[in-house]
Amino acid sequence: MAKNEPGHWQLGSGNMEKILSEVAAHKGESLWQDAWRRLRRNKAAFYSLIFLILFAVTSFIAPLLPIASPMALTLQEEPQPPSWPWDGTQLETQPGSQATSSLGAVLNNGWRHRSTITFNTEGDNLDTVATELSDMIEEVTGRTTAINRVASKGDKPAQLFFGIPNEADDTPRTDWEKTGNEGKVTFFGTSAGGWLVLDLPVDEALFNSWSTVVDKRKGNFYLVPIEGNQAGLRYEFDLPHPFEGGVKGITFNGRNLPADGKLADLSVAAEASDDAVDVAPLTWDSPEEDAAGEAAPVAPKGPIASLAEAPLESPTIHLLVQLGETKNVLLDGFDLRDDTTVISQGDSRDKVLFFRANTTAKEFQGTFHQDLKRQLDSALASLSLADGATATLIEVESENGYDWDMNGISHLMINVRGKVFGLWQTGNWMGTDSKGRDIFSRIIWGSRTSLMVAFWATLTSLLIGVTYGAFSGYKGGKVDNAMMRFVDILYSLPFIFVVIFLITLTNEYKTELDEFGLDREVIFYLVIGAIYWLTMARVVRGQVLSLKNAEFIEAARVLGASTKRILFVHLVPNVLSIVIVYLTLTIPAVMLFEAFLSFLGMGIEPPKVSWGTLAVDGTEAINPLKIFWWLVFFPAMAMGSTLLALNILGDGLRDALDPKLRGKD
Amino acid sequence: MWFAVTLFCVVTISFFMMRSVRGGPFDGERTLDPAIERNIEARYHLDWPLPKQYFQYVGPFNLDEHRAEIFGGDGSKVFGGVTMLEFGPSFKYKDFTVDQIISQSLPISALLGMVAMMWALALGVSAGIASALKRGSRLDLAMRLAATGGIALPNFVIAGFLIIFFVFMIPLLPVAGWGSVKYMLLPGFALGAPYAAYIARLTRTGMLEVLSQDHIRTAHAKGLAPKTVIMRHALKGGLLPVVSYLGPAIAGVLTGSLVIEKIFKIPGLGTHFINSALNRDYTLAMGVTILFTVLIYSMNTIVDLAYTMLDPRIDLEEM
Amino acid sequence: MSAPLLEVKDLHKHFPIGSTGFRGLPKSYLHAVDGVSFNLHKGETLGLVGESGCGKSTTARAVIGLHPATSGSIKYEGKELVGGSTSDWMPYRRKMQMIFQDPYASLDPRQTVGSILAEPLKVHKMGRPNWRKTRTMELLEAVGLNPRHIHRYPHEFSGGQRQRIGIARALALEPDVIICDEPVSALDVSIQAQVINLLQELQERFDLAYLFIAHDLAVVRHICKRVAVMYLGRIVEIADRDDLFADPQHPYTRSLLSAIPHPDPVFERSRERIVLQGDVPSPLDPPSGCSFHPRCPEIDGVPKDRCKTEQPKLVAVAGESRETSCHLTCPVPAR
Amino acid sequence: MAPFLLLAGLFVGALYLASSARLEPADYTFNNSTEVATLDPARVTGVPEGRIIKALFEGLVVKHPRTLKPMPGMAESWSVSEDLLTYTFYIRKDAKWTNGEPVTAHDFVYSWKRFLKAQTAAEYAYQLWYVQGAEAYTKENDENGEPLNSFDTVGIKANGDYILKVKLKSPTPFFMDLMAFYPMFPVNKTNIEEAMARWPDNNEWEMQWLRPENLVTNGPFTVEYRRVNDRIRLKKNPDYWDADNVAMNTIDALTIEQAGTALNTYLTGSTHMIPSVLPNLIPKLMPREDFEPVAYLGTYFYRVNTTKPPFDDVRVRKALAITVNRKDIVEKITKAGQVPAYGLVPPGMAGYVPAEFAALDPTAAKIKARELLAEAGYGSGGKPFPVMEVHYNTSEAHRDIAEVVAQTWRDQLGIDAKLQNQEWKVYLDTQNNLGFDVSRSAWIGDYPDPNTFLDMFVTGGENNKTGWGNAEYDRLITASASEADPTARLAILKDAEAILMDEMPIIPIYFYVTQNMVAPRLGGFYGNIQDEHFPKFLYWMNDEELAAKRADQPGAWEIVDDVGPSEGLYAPAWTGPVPSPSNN
Repeated sequence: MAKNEPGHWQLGSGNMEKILSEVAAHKGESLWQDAWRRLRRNKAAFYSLIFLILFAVTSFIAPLLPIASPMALTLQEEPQPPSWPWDGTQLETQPGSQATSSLGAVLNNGWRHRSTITFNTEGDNLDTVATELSDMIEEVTGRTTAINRVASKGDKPAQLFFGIPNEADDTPRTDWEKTGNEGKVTFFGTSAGGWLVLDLPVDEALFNSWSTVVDKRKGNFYLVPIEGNQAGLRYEFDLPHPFEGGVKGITFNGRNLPADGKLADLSVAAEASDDAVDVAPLTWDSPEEDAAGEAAPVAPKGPIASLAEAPLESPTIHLLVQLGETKNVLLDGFDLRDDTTVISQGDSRDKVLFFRANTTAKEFQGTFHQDLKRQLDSALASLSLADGATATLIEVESENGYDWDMNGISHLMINVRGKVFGLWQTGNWMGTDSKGRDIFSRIIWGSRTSLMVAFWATLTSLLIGVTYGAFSGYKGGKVDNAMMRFVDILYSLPFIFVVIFLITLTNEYKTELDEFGLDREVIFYLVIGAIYWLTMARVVRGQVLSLKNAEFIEAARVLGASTKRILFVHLVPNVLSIVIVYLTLTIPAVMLFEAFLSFLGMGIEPPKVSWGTLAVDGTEAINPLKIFWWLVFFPAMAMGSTLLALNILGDGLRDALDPKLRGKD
Repeated sequence: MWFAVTLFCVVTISFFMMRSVRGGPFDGERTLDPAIERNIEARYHLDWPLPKQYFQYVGPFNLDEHRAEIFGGDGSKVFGGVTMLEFGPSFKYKDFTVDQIISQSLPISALLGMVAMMWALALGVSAGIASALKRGSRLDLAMRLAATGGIALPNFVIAGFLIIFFVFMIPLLPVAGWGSVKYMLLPGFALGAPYAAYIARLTRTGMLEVLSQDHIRTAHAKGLAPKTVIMRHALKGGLLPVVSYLGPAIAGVLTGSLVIEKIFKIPGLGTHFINSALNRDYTLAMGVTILFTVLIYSMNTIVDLAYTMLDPRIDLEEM
Repeated sequence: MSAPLLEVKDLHKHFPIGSTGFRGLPKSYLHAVDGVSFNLHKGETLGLVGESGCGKSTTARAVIGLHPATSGSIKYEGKELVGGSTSDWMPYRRKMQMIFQDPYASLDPRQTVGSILAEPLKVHKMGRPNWRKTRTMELLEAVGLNPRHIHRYPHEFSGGQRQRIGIARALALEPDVIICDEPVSALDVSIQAQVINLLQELQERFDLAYLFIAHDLAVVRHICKRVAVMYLGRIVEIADRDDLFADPQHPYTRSLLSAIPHPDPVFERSRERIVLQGDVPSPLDPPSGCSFHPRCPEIDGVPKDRCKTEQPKLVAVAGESRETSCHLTCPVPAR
Repeated sequence: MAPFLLLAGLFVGALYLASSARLEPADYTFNNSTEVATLDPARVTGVPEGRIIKALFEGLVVKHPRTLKPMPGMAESWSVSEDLLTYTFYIRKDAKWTNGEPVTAHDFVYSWKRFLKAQTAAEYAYQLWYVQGAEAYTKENDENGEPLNSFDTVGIKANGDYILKVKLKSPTPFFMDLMAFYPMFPVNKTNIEEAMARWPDNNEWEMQWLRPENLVTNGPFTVEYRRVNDRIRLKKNPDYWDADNVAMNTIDALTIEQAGTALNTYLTGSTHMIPSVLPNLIPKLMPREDFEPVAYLGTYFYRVNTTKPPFDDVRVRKALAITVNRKDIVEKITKAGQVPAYGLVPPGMAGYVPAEFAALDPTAAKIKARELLAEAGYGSGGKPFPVMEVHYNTSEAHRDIAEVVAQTWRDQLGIDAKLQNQEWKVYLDTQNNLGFDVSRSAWIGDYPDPNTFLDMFVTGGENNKTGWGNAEYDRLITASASEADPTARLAILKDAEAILMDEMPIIPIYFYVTQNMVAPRLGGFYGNIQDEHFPKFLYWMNDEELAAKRADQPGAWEIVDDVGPSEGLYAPAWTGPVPSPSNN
């Protein structure tokens, strides 16, 4: 008898093909189809599944959602309760209001930003075009650039990289200073085209210019009431008045004057301080200065009093100016409308763009690019190039960097968010924590970490735990004993030392691990998984022990089925129900363990957030003096509902996969 | 025999792992003068090469010839080592040996753990059975909701609310501390809650599994009263997963009560598990590790025995 | 007579108790099978009877390789199987198959009938999937089930139907020997007959040899050609069916046979029944000498010294194809 | 069922056992935050240990609870020589150890010898190095750790039984403060030597002599009961020389680490004093009469690793330092009225004018900092500033501040500042090995003198941990030690601090305040700069005194429940004028 020859017994009536096709037609469903059908009929489980899927999607598309920054700090004394009504907020919320931290804050705190201009030019014009473009940018941003020539990189279209500001914030200069990396311009080019990499910071100069402008122009200053009870500083220039609105805050000799203090207070203070400090040697390091004047707005000392008659030759006065209704400085800036003026000081470093902006812009990035493109296009068109050559702009792209290591998809989502929602974002529907961060946003962003932890730990405990436990239980005897003792040993090791040890180890081999694409986070997840597969192994082993002498297993052995086959075809499916239940129990445990590790300082680092850290942050929220219920309630709800859904789904799945219940829904 | 091997492996691995972790027991905010530091290290043998320290720790050897001359005493016996059940002096709590610390805190933890397990078993098993019998009913749903709450809510949250409710709103129970029975109720419950939830889930699952099996059908068919069927036949098989869970759970309750111990200020063992590691109190950490190993091992052995008792299909000889 | 298909000689199976010195128990052995020998020829049915716990099932499991034999020899067509590795056994898996006692436990609840029956074919890499499928249905038909039911799960069948599935699984590999481990004892009487008939029908059709284990003597009498009687891990008597039932030689066999009710009520009432005293001794600590001597009715409570001290050997009775092991009834070994 | 019954049986038995041994509530219960390392005065460092040791032992002097002026303790009186170098203490003759022995000058000689000996491994030994020859006695040892010098070389001499003469290396204005500092408290020689004789094995005597049943003390209290991580029960010592003026009969020191739990126990009246509160609740607590933070001798600052570019550039350090918005931090994070720090030395040191750098408002600071960075070659037109890490140890408060600081640097300076959180011991290791960029630190002064802060940063000092060194600074610190004129000395120290603030190896953030919550009725407990409270002065006010106290406090303060005996527990005699030490 040849080894694998099909049987030669004559069996049956021989018309099996017909029956087979007949059966196939009425075959009904496979186990999985059937399970799916039954799962769908089990309403609770089905809705749980939908909920979980939605949740996972939400967590994935967090960058796309118009929610507040999960990490931008707005310091406040106490956590703020949920804000009602539950409508969204706009970027223009008054500075200092605790209601929101804006998208601008999101961007300021996290996203950085770089744009690329790709253009094509013919002939030996690359130099000209690049210079022109950089001048152009210099003009609109007030930046100086320097171009370094580098050898050609082939015939690709030229690209100009430069940093751009994100959008206007309520303190208009801040964003200008935020972006960009280095004032280094690299240029690769040939006559046929090339790369121009222009990488410039868009910071600092503006502010410096402000001071310089004020200093040099020596305008006239006087205190005026602005908008009712707000005091401000007005000044007159012989230049066109570059902005409207009011003075938000002023710095006088490096001393902060209250920006929103009442005029009355100021004047009272002015009268009261007869012993006004002489302004003569006003320098940065004036020894008389201290923080007191700043800390106590009711009792400002001399400098304010002397402000009104401050001599014009006072050396440094810094103004922080509020740009009225400004929403999007850039947009208007690039429109170069009549009321937007560029003040040039002659020295390119001091080129300043002043805006007057009354429009409410809806977009911030997409439109900016369009406008920039238009601008640059016309700039190029107006160039007179040698030999009738042309320069055409190909594309303006933008690229984001983020302090959290975000991947390309997240960047993309950020961009889309900007296009779709503009500056709109949700209010503090679930309150804020003591540092003004939106709980809602933190829950959503935190779910990313927590779900990752749950995923990895579950995967490890499934793969290792189930296999290990089933094998150990099935083999029995000495093998089982040895394998289980190994589990005991691992289980008994003090996990804190294990964690510290592993973290130390991974820190030492950071670079090597990076090459394998393993960063600390992934290792952290694996460490948790490595701790949690032990229990799974024990449980599975216990079940297998009780199953392995069942006759159907013996039958399989009599048939000559391999150990592997018996394990994975017979044993594992039959312990699946308990495995599923254990998984639904493991996931919350893992999440809390992550919290515990974070609590001990071995977990994720701020500004990253996870549900675990939220739970730990909530610990202090319950106390007899004041219950900050929202710090506990919402994270607990998020976690609870997810886990409830997981449990129901687990039960449903188990039932659905149980053939005994087939057809008995 | 296996036990000795396990213990030996745990002791050895833990010992060397602890020493390889950064930071030492006597590092503090203030850096010590070298002369002082040298003497502290000498006092606890930390100036020795690691293998020598290890052998001294495992004992029973006296590798310390000069100690007596320096520190007084006759030096006839330096701490006997683990084999003599002497775990040495605690590095952090200098007035106590590890043995003393453990013997002070273990009974407290054991008692707390027992209260917690009573809560957990009483609530968990009954809820699980009820839930399995009334499968799909509102009772079932409510039980499962409660169980999910128990699992999802960190126990410090539960503890916090319990305190607010039973201490501040209805002043029934003491807020923290250790003493009479009323001190144990809240921490016991808070500690047991997640376990109760686990047990309820496991019981429910196990019961459902068993209830759908043929021998239960047979038992019903025989005309046995439903109660008898459940208590005699179903419960035995249905509690199997619970039993296998109990081993680690009891060890966990005894040793993992750090948070509850802190919130209710209970001088138990759980705190030492974490704090000894954080303090790099090597001897104490080793002591609790060994204790934990013994606990885990004996619990698992008991579970294995219970398994064979509950499920005759498992042959003892195969284990 | 042709060479036996299956030749079992002096088979021993001991289970260690407290095998690892675990928890301080002294190491001891359970002598489940203690020197069993028999031959099985092609197309023959050998019955193996005895009380529960006498080692019938263990013998069966040792023969099929589920519990590796401690010592002794199992030869299939002259090839030694004891001590063989898994791969050594592999070819003989196709020659020897087994039908299990409990039709509820012997089928994987999470597999359809189709995949249960296809599994042996798959394991032995026989045929292509499509062929396997039709083969599965043919097998179902061969055991008298509706081939349309291949997508059903075991729990959707009755006990008798399940046992038929178990038989079909055993047939799938077209074995020469099938070990039936009390295949009908878990079934209703009416179903038992059907299954027995099916087994006989299949035997004729495929020339199968059965090692048929049962404690029901009526069933054995019906189906077996030869019968072996086991007591406490040993065969005490082995003979052709008719010889055995007509004239049992071993006291234990006699007592067993006397338990069979006779259809004639008159005869039944007058019939002498041998009722054994005491319980079956523990196999952990078997009696010395003849293991049956503490309960033996023949020696009238005054056991002969030989019975107490010397273990009787299985010896052929002169003139018959019978072997028996008793100092009393067979004092002179036939030579 | 059987196992359940068994369990239940065990359970009932255990409950019975547990409910037996119980302690009556103490007269005064406070939270000591953590388990004390040891009761041996020579070997402790921590504040919690100090709270206990101040109850068990008594040094030459104690401090007045309100003014912190030295008051007679074991020394009835004392005198200082003209050159401020020799202190003579006249030990009181009615002081006894609990074993009946009188307290003599020899006890101090014995204790201080033990304290200074390197083998004792007293972490605070350097506090006595102001005494002539003491430093050499500790530091110069043979290979077995035995001191090379005889103790005769050290300026500590007993002149008869009741006169103790201490000769200092140089004038030390804060020497009397040190004499009230708990590591200098005496221990009983018989106590230790008996233990050594009884438990020679295993050096067990090191633990045995401190057991409640063996410990011999000379202070107002003795140990009655002790359980790890639970409590230390102190009992009034009837043999104490001033026992008549000790009010509390029993004191419980608890070890509650969790601030929330401590608050709960306080609010339910089961503790009467807790030394810290939850930051989130401070706005709620500020109006209460029982929460009154006062300035505390401690500074919260960031160390900068001056050995690592770019932080080796003083301009970079300055830029980082001036940008931190301290006002925001103290108002929105710490909230208890902490003082923004622009120098190292906290305010409140008598006669000392701190040298602070100028505080700038955020905008000005930003401009200035950017200029500084640009000068150093970073920022626009220069090198990119490398990614830096703000290093801190695990604690919510530290994390909050680090987040704010890092965000400020990101926003204001465009520096990519990341957080690096480490578990305490790893954190210390990192700090000691200069493995950080910027690292959170704090320093609590041991005595109210700028020196306790400033001598930290001498070149190569153990607690320097910044890699910074400055010859002029070292010279000034050394010079200050030998300067006899207090005013001149403080001026020198101010110059030193000015160098520190010019070079900025550290970034001061804020000065600490105490955060005690104290039962309103508790008397003898005053907020003071060292947060120093000798238990012997504590008592319970009766209703009149409490009413008088409340009448004195601002009306806006919230009155809270006054736990404690309404009839009071002893109005002490010391409330009168402070006895001035005889200063010949």
